[in-house]
Amino acid sequence: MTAFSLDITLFAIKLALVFFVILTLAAYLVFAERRILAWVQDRKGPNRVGPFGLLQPLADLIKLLTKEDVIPGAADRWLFYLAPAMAAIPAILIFSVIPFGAPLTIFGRNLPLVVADLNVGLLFFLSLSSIAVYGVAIGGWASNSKYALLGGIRGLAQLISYELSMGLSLVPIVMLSRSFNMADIVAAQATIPFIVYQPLAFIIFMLSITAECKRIPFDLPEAEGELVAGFHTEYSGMRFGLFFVGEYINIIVLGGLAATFFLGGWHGPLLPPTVWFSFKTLAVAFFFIWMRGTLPRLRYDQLMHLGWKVLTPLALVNILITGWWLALK
Amino acid sequence: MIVPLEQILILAGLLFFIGMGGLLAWRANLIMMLVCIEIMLNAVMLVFVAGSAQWGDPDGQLFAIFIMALTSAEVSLALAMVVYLHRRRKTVNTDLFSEMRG
Amino acid sequence: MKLYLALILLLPLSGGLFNALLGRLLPRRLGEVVACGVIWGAFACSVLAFISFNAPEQVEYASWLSDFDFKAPIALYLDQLSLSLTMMITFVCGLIHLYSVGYMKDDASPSRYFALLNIFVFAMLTLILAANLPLLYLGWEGVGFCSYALIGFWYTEEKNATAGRKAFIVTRIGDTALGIAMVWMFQLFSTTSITELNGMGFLMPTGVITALGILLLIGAAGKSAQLPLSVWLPDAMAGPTPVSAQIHAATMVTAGVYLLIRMFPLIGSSPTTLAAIAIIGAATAFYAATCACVQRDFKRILAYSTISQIGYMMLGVGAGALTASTFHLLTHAFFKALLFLGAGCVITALHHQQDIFSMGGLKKQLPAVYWPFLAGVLCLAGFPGSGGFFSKDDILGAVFDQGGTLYGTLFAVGLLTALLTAFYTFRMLFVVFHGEASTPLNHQTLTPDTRSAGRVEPIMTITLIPLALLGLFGGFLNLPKYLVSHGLLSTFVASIPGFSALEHASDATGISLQIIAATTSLLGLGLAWSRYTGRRRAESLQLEDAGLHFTRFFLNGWYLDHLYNLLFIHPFTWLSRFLWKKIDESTIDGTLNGLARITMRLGEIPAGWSNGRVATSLIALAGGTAALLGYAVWSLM
Amino acid sequence: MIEQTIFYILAAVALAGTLLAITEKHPVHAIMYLVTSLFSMAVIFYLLMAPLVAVFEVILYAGAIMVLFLFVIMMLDLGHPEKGISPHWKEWLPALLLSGISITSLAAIIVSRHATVSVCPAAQPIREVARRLFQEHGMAVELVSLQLLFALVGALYLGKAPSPPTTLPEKEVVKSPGEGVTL
Amino acid sequence: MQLLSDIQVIFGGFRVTLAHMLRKPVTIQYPEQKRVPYPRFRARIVLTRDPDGGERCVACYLCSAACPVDCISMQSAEREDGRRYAAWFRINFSRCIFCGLCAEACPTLAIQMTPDYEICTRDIMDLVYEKEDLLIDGCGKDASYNFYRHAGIGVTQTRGEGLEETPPVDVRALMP
Repeated sequence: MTAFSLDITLFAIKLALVFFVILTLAAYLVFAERRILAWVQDRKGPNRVGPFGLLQPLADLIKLLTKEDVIPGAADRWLFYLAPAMAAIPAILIFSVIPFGAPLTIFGRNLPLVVADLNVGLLFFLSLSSIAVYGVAIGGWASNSKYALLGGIRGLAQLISYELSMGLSLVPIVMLSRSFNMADIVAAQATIPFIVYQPLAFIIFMLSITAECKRIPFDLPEAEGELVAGFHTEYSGMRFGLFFVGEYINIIVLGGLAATFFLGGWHGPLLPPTVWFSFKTLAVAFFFIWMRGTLPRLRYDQLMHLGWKVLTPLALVNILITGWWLALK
Repeated sequence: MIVPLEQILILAGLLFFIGMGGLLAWRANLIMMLVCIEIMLNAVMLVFVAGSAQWGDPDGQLFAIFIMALTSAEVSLALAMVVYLHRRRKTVNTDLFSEMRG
Repeated sequence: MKLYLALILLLPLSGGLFNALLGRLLPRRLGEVVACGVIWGAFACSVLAFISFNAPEQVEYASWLSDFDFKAPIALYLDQLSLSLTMMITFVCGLIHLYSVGYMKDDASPSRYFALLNIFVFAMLTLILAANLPLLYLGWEGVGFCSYALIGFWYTEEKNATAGRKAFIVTRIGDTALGIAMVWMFQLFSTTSITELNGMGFLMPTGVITALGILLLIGAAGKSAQLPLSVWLPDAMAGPTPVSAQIHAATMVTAGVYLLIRMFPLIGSSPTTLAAIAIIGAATAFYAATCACVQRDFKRILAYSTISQIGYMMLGVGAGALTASTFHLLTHAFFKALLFLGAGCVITALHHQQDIFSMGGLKKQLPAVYWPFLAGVLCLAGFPGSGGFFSKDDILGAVFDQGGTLYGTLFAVGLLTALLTAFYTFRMLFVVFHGEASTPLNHQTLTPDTRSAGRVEPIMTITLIPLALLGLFGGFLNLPKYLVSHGLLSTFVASIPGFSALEHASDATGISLQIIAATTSLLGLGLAWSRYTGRRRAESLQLEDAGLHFTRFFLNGWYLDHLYNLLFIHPFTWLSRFLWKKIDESTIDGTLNGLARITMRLGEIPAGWSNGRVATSLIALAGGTAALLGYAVWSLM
Repeated sequence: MIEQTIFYILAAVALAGTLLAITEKHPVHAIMYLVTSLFSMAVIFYLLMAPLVAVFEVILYAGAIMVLFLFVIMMLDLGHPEKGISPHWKEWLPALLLSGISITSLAAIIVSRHATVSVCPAAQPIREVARRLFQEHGMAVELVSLQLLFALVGALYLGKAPSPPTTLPEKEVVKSPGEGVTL
Repeated sequence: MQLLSDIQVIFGGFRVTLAHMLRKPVTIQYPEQKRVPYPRFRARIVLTRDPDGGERCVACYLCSAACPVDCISMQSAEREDGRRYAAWFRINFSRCIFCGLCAEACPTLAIQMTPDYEICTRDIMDLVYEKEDLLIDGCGKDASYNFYRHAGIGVTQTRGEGLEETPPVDVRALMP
């Protein structure tokens, strides 16, 4: 086997593995969320299908696949088909720039544990997360229903607002690590994770990504109390499933990003790097679920107020302070 | 350079004049006019980036970035104006807004 | 050293930003602690800088403005002068901040107050530590802005807001002169660094140096409230008392003196400039002292005394006695802060009563204020042995040493001023603190919750004590030559160019001058004693309360405000009206209207094209593009 | 070789997307076509060794500007081709004519020139781009930021909802502060 | 001040949910683990018998009238001795809401509610209970109660034989 074809094979295996793990994790995150929410509410949660209910995601999948695919008569057909994919695909793509372990050496070949080692990895993440808006907006618009439209508009405004504070909260990270490359950012945290230097940026980032993946307390686009199900009201079956699984992929990916940017990536003592990375990612995901079990939903003006008048100025001040600090050093 | 500069320039020219044609044709709809202006600006950016790659000078990229920043300012203002005009007259047909004729 | 200097500046700035951004959301106490803490932190840093200081040093942090050959980096310069001033400012301002905690206890917006106060300190420190003129100017303007905002702090009252605006506008006149001087200097020497400029004075003819010196003097006069730009300072009393203390003692008004001292090696080579500085200084000192003698507002007396003392410092600079000026600047900072803070205590105790004729007999009611205040009064009056005595006498001695008719006259004026100073200072003390409590204090005691004269926060009186000690024993900083061979301050600053230029006269002259000064001071005390204590007190007070004709002249500051009104504002309004009615409306507009009519006729010809439709313009644009390109192709073939 | 092929494919996609965008009657569809075109432009930028511009093209153009268009269309409910005025075929004629002339002339000019030497310069690192941007064009950055500020203020002013009529009872007219559009 | 207390409140919320997360769930795994209802639980309706083994129901229609969802229907009949009974008695449990108003209304304590709550079925027609499905061999909650023993004058007993009934008084014997 030539070196080139070996590289290709290894890459393909890596890709397949990442795909499999991400999708499985997303499915099980749904399950985990249901279980943890149940615990918060003193319930047990789904525990019937398989041991401890572990096969529940499979059952859900089968249910979604076999459901009738309803398309509203007045819907804009092509956009209606397109929207779920546009919600889910960017989320998966973001993962391609996250390094999830220390580089391996297999058959004498160096194998970095990241799908694509872009030198503008951080910006790639920002660009893809800004694309994710389309899923919400188009989904809401194409349904041709007032609830969906309102959800879509809300989602649009919310996502582009919080994009800003998210990007700004990452600027200190770039300043500290002096690189847009994810691997460099992780390498810069070999000894001390950035959360120690940048607690404020971490808080802003966490709030912003919560708003980015439209979760409580920022779930205005799908606020079921007001808008039925928001932008995906009219979706059913596997199209709905795509939206749904997209949201959970998003949680995993953003958890991975929080781990990469602030919690030291795959660095950690004793345990193997990949285990550390998944531990940190799942810890963030757990925190999301915990937050959903705890906080009430914000009002729309509070949401905008928080984004524009609190988080964005705070992030700017944080950048200034970091600049000062770096200049003094 | 992956392809000769002329080919990129021709692509940019095509994009630019498609945008211009659209601008002329869609003169009744303000939103589409703005969209066409975006197309034209994109073509200009392509020229800048191509020049930057041709001569190995980052200034072209910088101008492309400046164009983007200016465009975002222009679009935000223009769309605010669209909202304003729509609120006043319930239409976005530019031909109906001609009170300022000489 | 780099770190200490950066912290000295950044701590107050971050404190100010903290209070400005988060102050309203956090507990009041936290904001106060942060505001005071950063100033004391800056003081600690300056002490550390003092300990590790061995030679003047310039540190550069970042580039700020740089274009072609113009460069103004963010660079700080630390020498003995800026170091001693930095220590004084951070210390005095730290005390003022602590005092403010008590004084502003019941104010509704403490975060705005403390944010501005912190930024004020930051701006002043920038001014002091700047290594180049643009950065100095930044601090200069920052000081101006903060003083504007703080003087008009209680802006809901029209009077206060007007006072703030007045301070801002009057100081702008000086700032303009400074700006012109700065640009001119860059044009002449193509550098903005202060040290470089100071070494380049010999390159230019004396006339240019004189002009530069005069411009700088105008700038300094604006900021330091010297004649003729002194009118803003008495009105600046509208702000809270700690702000007045900060403006008068530590920060703003000394900026002008500092500027002149800093640029002395450049401008000192022109005797004309020096004479101008000395004359302005002496005239201001005398003018303000006369005004202070008849004022009846507690804070206005102190304000005029500040103008007067700054005049002394200017006089010292004019006489080339930089060490003496710096010395007086330092002692003045201590005792003036003390006096203002003491006055603030009195005013608080009397529920914001500022008229001294409504006070009296406070000695028994407020002993914790009286004794430190007495120390301040002794210093201000130049009572023998106090800090103010030595520093003021240093200046007078230096003026006397210059000799000649001009400086001889100035010395006489200075001496007369010293007499007046002693008089009005003790007048203030006796009227406020001595006498019987039966003088119209009654209406304050009406409030049931106050036993006698209201309560003063302990933190306010405690802060007076260190200041009183420093004021009283400040003389040890630089004892005269006949007592010790080298004063501490003289030795410390001796290596700065310009400071050691002066050779003092003999010890005998020095001692005799001291004796004269002491006599003057005691004479003033005696005058005040005979007039405002004992039997004649009631009589004098009644007389002054009624208002004599000649006192009204002094009371209104020699009608300087009216003079400005007459000289500038009336002609300006008249000229504006003339230009508006006659020139603009009839001449220019008439011509323009005629032109416009013609243009309109002409314009109607192609008007059909501009039908206001966007599409038409677009078609024209695209058509033009196509035509241009087509022409290019045609010419190619 | 591969890159060249990719470039031609991308150019074709960009052209097709743009053409469809301007001929589409439906604004939302037009914007989706344009976003496709912008994506291929972004990849072209990436191939031209300008990763920063490529990424900003996606973040700013596709992610912010086009989203803003979408937002306005959705909010003002302009997405009805049957209501909106789409151009009559006669209106395409002058556009086609003028664009045609221009394109042909431009192509003629470009082709008639001698082919420039196709050098292959090294890619500029982002650090270098940033250094150029902030050190040599600092003033331009300041100007652009000022312009953005003005645009912000202007948009805020224009977008401000007109003050509600006074006849409404007070509870109904309470609007969330600082928000132009109540959703 | 506001900010600090807000933060404190939010963290308080997180603390509470974490505490609940670690608490034992209160869920009952139903089909395997049955809940024991209280004796007076209001579930399936039954018709009881009096202590003598006779039907208590006298087909008075009061339950039918009281039923808010009209799920009770019957046909009254009369034995030769005048005692009334229901010829047929039907409760449609697919409509019943277990409100208990019928049991409240019943004067003879015939209709009663039991804790038997598991009445699921695949065929909805199985939920229509006839009299034979409803009637149980027992007295239910008030075991000793027999309506006719109290009120059955002329039907099951003659005057003066009823419980808590004083014998009739001959008014003519009351003459002074």
